[in-house]
Amino acid sequence: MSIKKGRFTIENLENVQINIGSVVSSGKAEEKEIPKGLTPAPEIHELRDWDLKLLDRYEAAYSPVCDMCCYCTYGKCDLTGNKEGACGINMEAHQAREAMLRTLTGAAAHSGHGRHLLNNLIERFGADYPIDVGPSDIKAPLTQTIMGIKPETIGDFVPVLDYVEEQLTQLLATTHMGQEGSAIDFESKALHAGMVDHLGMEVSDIIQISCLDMPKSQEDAPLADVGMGIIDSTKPVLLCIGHNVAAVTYIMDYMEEHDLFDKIELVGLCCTAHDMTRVNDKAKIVGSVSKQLKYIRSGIPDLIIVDEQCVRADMMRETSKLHIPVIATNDKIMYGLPDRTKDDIDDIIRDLSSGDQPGALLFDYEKVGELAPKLVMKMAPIRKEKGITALPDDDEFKKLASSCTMCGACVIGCPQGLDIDKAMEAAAGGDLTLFEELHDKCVGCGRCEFDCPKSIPILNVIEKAAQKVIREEKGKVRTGRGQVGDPEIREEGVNLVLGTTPGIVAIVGCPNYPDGSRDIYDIAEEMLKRSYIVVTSGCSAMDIGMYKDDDGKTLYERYGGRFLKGNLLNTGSCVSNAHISATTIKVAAIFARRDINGNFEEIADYVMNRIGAVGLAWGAYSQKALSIGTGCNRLGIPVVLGPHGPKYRRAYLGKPYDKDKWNLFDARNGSVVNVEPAPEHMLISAETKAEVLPMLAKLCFRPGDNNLGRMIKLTHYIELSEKYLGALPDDWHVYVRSEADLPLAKREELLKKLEEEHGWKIDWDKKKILEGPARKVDVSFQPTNVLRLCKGASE
Amino acid sequence: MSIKKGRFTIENLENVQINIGSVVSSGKAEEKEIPKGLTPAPEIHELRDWDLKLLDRYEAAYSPVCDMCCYCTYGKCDLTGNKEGACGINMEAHQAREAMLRTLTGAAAHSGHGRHLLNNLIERFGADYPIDVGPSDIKAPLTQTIMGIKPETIGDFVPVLDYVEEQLTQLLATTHMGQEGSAIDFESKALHAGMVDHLGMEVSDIIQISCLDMPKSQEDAPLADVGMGIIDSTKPVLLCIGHNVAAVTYIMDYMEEHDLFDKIELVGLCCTAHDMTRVNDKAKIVGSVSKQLKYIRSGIPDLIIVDEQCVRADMMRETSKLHIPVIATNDKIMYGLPDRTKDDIDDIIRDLSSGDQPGALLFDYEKVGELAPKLVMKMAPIRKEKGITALPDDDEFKKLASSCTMCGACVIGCPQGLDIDKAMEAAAGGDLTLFEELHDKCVGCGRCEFDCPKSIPILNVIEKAAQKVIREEKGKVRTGRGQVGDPEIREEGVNLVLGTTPGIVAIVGCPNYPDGSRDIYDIAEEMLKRSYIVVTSGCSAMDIGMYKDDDGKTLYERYGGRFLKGNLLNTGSCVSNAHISATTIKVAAIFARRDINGNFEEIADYVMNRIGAVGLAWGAYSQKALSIGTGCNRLGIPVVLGPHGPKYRRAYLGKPYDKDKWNLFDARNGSVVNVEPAPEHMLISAETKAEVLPMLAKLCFRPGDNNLGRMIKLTHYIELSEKYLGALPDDWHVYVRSEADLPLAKREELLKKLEEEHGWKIDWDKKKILEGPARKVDVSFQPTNVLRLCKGASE
Amino acid sequence: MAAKVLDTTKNAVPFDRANVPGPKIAKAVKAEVAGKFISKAKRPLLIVGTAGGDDGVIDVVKSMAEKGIPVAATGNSIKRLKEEGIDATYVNLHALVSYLKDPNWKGFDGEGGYDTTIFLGHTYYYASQLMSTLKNFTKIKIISIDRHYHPNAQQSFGNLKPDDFLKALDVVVAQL
Amino acid sequence: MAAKVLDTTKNAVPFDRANVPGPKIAKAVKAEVAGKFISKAKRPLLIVGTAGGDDGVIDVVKSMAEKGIPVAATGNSIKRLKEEGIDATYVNLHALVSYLKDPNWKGFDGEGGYDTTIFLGHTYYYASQLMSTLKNFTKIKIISIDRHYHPNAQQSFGNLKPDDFLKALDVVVAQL
Ligand code: SF4
Ligand code: SF4
Ligand code: SF4
Ligand code: SF4
Ligand code: SF4
Ligand code: SF4
Ligand code: SF4
Ligand code: SF4
Repeated sequence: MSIKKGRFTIENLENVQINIGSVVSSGKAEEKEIPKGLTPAPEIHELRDWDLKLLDRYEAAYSPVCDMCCYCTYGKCDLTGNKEGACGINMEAHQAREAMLRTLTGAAAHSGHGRHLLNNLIERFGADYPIDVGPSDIKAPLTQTIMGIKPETIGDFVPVLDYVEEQLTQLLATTHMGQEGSAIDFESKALHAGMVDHLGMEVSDIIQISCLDMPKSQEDAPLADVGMGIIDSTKPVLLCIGHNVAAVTYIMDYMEEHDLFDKIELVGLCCTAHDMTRVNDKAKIVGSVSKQLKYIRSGIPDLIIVDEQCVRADMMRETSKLHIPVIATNDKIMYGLPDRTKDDIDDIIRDLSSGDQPGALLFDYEKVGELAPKLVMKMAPIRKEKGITALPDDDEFKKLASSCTMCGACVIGCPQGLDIDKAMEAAAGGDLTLFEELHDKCVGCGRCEFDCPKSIPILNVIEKAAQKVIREEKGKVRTGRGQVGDPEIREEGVNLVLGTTPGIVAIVGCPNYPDGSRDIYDIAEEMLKRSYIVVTSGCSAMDIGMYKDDDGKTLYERYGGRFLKGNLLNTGSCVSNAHISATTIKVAAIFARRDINGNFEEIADYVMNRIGAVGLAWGAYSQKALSIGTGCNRLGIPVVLGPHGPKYRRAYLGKPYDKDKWNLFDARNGSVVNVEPAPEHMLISAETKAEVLPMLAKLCFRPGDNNLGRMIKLTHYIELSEKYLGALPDDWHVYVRSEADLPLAKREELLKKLEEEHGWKIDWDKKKILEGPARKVDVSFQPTNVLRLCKGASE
Repeated sequence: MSIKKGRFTIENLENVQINIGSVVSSGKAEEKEIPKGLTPAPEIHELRDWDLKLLDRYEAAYSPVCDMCCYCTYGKCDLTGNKEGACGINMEAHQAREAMLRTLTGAAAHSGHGRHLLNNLIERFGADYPIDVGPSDIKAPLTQTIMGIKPETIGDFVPVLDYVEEQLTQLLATTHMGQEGSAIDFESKALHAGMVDHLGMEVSDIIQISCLDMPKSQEDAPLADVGMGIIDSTKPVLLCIGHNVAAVTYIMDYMEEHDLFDKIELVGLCCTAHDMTRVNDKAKIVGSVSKQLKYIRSGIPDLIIVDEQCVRADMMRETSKLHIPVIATNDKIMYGLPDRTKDDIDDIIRDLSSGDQPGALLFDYEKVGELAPKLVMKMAPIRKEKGITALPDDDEFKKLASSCTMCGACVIGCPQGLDIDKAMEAAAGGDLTLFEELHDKCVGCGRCEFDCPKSIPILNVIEKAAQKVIREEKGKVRTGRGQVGDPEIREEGVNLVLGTTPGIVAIVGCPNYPDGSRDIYDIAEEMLKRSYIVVTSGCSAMDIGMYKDDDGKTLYERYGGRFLKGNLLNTGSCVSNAHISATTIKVAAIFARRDINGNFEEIADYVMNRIGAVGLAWGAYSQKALSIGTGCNRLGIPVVLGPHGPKYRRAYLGKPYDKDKWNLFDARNGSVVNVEPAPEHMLISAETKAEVLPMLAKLCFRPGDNNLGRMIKLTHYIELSEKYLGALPDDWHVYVRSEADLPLAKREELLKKLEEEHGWKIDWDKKKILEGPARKVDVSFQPTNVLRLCKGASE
Repeated sequence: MAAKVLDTTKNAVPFDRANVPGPKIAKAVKAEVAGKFISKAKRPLLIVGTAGGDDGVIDVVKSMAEKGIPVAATGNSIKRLKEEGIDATYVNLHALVSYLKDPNWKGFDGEGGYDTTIFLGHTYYYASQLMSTLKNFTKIKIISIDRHYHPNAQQSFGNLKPDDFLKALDVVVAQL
Repeated sequence: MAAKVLDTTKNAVPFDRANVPGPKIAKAVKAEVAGKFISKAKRPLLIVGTAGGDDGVIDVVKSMAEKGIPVAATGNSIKRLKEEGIDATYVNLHALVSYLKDPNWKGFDGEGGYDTTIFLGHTYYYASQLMSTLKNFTKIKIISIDRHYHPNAQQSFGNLKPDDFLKALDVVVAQL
């Protein structure tokens, strides 16, 4: 951002000219308030020192999905074995660049969404519309921490997005041939992109919470129905897909005004669905993005409204076959459709209902609001009469299954490698169980179909075979509650830091699960039972709500929605992930009284060393998931990915065996303390649910843990390892600093092991450890990675 | 951009509060001036209608460099044969997306550069510093046409870059998995990115011309030395590489103040070199980017300053071996170096000259200005004493050449497929001619070396072998003149439109030539001799100056630098390409009196149908080249690429045989006129120089040509075809509308051919064509693709 | 030394090392096979690049033209071809490929499109990219009888030594 | 029908069709060759994924462990391995690969790094990516004796039917 000195001439005030010494060019927030802190609105290099600290301990590890680079026409270049391309970049730096570009893409998706929404909301509500996120004084923690300003109105976010866009442009520039050559600096840039992403997300969600009256830090936000089985398809079904609720709110307003919620089944898919239920709890949720193609193929939707992000690119090819008109409402997705913005609603309805046009662009949301309900009511009888669906009937099904030659081409085509061939064989023999199982593991991508030499519409076969299961897909989601409020932090902060709450596990992101959606439910349940705070959002939040206990209750019904141990919080759509990272900032501000304004490094340092929070993106596949994860990492929050994760090309892995990497300062005096590897990694993946559970527990360790906290965390780490991996973990002793860290129930047994297996000295009378631990517990230890934060020290 | 209503509280004026009805959020230009025109600051979809017209005629043709997509971890996906990936995107849309992403990257590089420069210049000169580009009223043609505003101070460009960054972010968002699904809409987005790129380039160059006192529309700008042979290596050699002259200007100021130009050889490489000579003609130019690695390997530079873009990523690996310190001055390229911004200059000099540190980051340009001259003077004796070079001596050379086993691995590794093995064999036998030839074809990428099983430093061998040739590499470049001034347009416009000037050929972009740099000189010379206006910039402008005629004169010395037929204009560095497209806008504004403000579509339509301008990016390989080309295309200017061009993945090709594609309106009455295919293509490639020359001539045809113009253009098309392809072109007759279109000298001969070969009816008495042409000449025909511009018509 | 049997399937690696497009790559074929393949085409088109005018190669172009295969002269090969009296049409390769993709294009003779394209004498990377267009967006068969292995063709020779290349071309012509 | 000879080199296409990394891909080898290759390693490491605990496969793991090859149990294979009394160390595969890349890592026994990694029982795409790390950034040999073709290994079987897979493993073990 640049400072612009200027003269203003103000309309209707002709002879007045006011000279202002210093006006920040891209907004006015700074006229009210000077940005505060050490690094307000930091440029790329301003937080680089922090990044280098992080990257020194958590080394970037690269796993190329391709050994070549094809960025420019100097190449493409073979970089196998860390060779250099024509521009001189080597494999390592290119992979770092590649991961950064994808991080940037995710950040652009969120902040592009935010900008679009902000433009729309300023137009509707005015720039002066106040921010209201609930009972919080720290309304925009990320904005305060990164920008050093405290926004009060939605208009105050304009310069924030200006900053985001400037940074994204600078970063995108560095992906050009012949720019950055260093892997580590591409990582620093990726971390910058990730941070900026969280800022963009925060803006996006805060403005919609404020203007669209979404739940504001509401622990008991209402429950919404979720699942392919909950939709009343006897009514006209209006399906909204995407992430940007702007246009859909006009539909909901129109439906309210015209009393249409009884007459039309309004359903959403993906994050738009979350936000629809946050605006109006009469809306229903079909499910996560992996249901998208499946649900379209069912033929049930009579009209589809799309906005942006995670919307299938083959929409028109699919819907036109099924005579489902599509209204595109955002210029990010236009599908080559005619722009009907200026046309008469009746004309559009005529052309779409007749099938003359498969869809239309409509940028006038008032029109969308009126047209959608009218059109869906017109379409439903037409479509229902024809009984349009892509699914085969019973006879066809049999025929299709029988026509399979078991060639296996589809299996190789399937990103999950699912045994479609075997399921076909079983189905041909009348056994549907394999397909019923496969249905949940199938991420609905449709790739298999392109490789079948018999042209079997495989996904249709799967869905047909799983009809019984699908009818039972009825769950509940607590609608997105938004931020964690300051009062909640005040209450829970102490538990988190003492460790009576063992940690925060954020289960977020996409549904590209390795082994079906049940895993995510199981993980959530296991951690909830152990009193972890489980926070969720996006597609994961939906899938967690899809399973029930024996009493028919979902996790949302069994666990409270407060920021409190053993509670399950759904923050909302993808952009609400900002509230999760923001929560850690709030703990630093409220519980530890840190000055957060423009003070990113100090806050990240605090979070990394004190707050036992870990993210899990088990089914991550989008660039946004990468970006969110990378942003968490810059803030010191570790993230775990599912087994598709290494395809992101880069992880941040610690080396527990390398003692030198685990030196911290004690802020009381600047002395160096060698600590246990906590958190052990910043970005890592795991193969299975059973592997990931103990890992989550382990990643909640922090150097700042006190005895009680460490004991509780260690208990869960050990128990989860024993339960899922069949044994004590090899490294449990590393986290023991004194006998007081040991789980009470097992103390004696563990002391014995420490003596026998690790050669520690034990005073058996006092049940005390005499020798062994790498360091002692020191209740007032103030761990930090940043020398300048130490008393008496200057870096 | 969003409109923000707001309240201002102004410092030191405590009780005054001024309410402003409508303030555009991102700047103040609009307070002075309301944006004008139909589409000021257009969003992505606002010029889509124009794009669809363009794309209907010039169909996007895709040539994947890879059959897979690896954007997200849902994949990677096999799209071979236009299959769909997991997100539903097919090959076609993905290739369009891929080309768009690379266009965006180029645009980000330019506008990121522009923003960096603008921040710097505002800091130094103040936002109120007036724009001064020379004797023009239309100072910022692209800004006026796209934004609908007329900037007067450099600060007025702040909202322009805000707009650019917002658009780039929106566009980048669309590359996320699950956004746009339509190839044609990705093309429209790419065209948008290209347009926005030209805007960013215009800002970048205008502000530097204004503030740094670069030549302002100066036809007789001084000549600068260019070539590896012109450098006086007895002096300390200070080499600046990149595109952003900001930091280097401080060095030049310091050198002027301290009278150091005699003591230090200040040389530049790539666009920074252009801009150095524009600021101070004592600076010298080493050459284009393909000389970069070669020149470093020579060991001659004693210190290297890098900024951004087209800087080798392997810089540190190369320079540290040769004890050449590197100062990085821009956060786009940081090479993992320590940030020494806050350190004492003497300390930095100590650490770098001792080799303790291979380089440093320095963001304080005052410091750079002082440090660079001091350091280079310290380095030179140290380095000269040691005689550091990577080139082998004669003995080593012989040994290296002889150790080659002729395995051919390097040839497969070379992007140009050069016959390195044969040259090695010849050199081992004492014959250097093959290497001398190879030296010019070699683009200096270094890839070959990574594949040599004998670890021969191949590039060093090439350079050593070519020392004799290199010493003779001494040329001249007319320093970048900046814009074409309004007076020049007024004078030349009529020739251009009448056709007495047959066309404008812009030879621009990078040096990835298929067959050496001489081709570009030959092309320029051929067209200059034929009275085309040849405009050039960037690396091409350097290479054109590398060759001399028998009198030892370069083209810059032989041809004037005015915007006049048969003149050769170097506009400057890459960002000065904006002036080339802007020139066509000026013709529309000044010659045709079109209102350009916020009126992009009408202007592009005018340019496409009236102005015979064509771009040639013969050695294009950067994403910037793609972006520049795409921006030209949106403005209706066709572009030709060299044979590496299809690796950009997308071209815009016309179908001359499909008559329906060549309908235009006559603006006088809206009637439809079927015209000759002119211009035939928008973006195409060619294999060789001999192929491209007639193609350039052909692409200067325009439907609006009058007889004289058409005759002259046809003459050159025919002559160039005969000269280079050995025959009349097959389609020459297509461009004949009446006998008056025929070249005078050949009129009879051609009439005969029309009669005999094409069956046209000729009145031999009057030498008139009676029947045959698809359409008649109509002097007042007003060709347009836009119905709304026709009298009496409403679209 | 015994005379080696010509095997054009050897050394079938992309001539530009990184030119690995994906799962579908050309089969390396023997010269006889290539020749037979061409002889079976209903509507073949020989696409000759600039190096198609090189000594040795041009004779093969001539032979093929004489066997009735229409010749598209791309790059600047047309000059040499005309000089040799070969009937060929100049066309830009990039443009040609987009015409080939168009079901409405009627070919050079107005009789319709082509079912098989035969590539000879091209700048390697240029031809490779334009084969990629045909491969991904058309059903047209692509056979390279050029000197270097072309993964984007359906059938191609491996990378050949200059001598073997000319020999291979002779074998191809012999099959027509 | 005559008993077919087991040929593990057939069907050597990436099990995920788009998993084509570039010019350097695994050689498909016979089971005997794989076995011999392993037996020659100085510091081999058997890396077992979750499916390494599957019936049939686990016996092979056991045999290899008994022949003195150290076993890294990744995913949640450690549970089954422990149950079978196999001496193995749990480690996360992603982390393991980064340790392997570190010249200062001393291995599980403190004796230094490994020169050969043997992959068995992994989620296909997961292992493929992590082999990619080893392939591109280390000199460590990578051999996959998993059921599916792994291009990022140096040596791999083709895609095998379950039966053939177990047979192949037996052949491998027999060579040790
Ligand atoms: S960016 Fe570098 S490595 Fe990538 S294709 Fe271009 S020259 Fe090759
Ligand atoms: S649709 Fe399902 S079964 Fe088919 S490829 Fe995708 S994940 Fe596999
Ligand atoms: S590709 Fe088709 S035929 Fe082959 S196994 Fe799959 S469903 Fe059956
Ligand atoms: S990086 Fe991706 S698109 Fe590029 S060559 Fe590799 S797989 Fe293909
Ligand atoms: S963006 Fe689509 S095609 Fe590309 S890897 Fe992701 S899912 Fe596959
Ligand atoms: S440095 Fe020259 S010879 Fe070597 S690969 Fe590059 S272009 Fe070819
Ligand atoms: S790779 Fe090395 S040994 Fe082989 S031909 Fe080239 S220079 Fe000679
Ligand atoms: S012309 Fe091309 S290579 Fe040269 S400086 Fe510009 S972008 Fe770089």
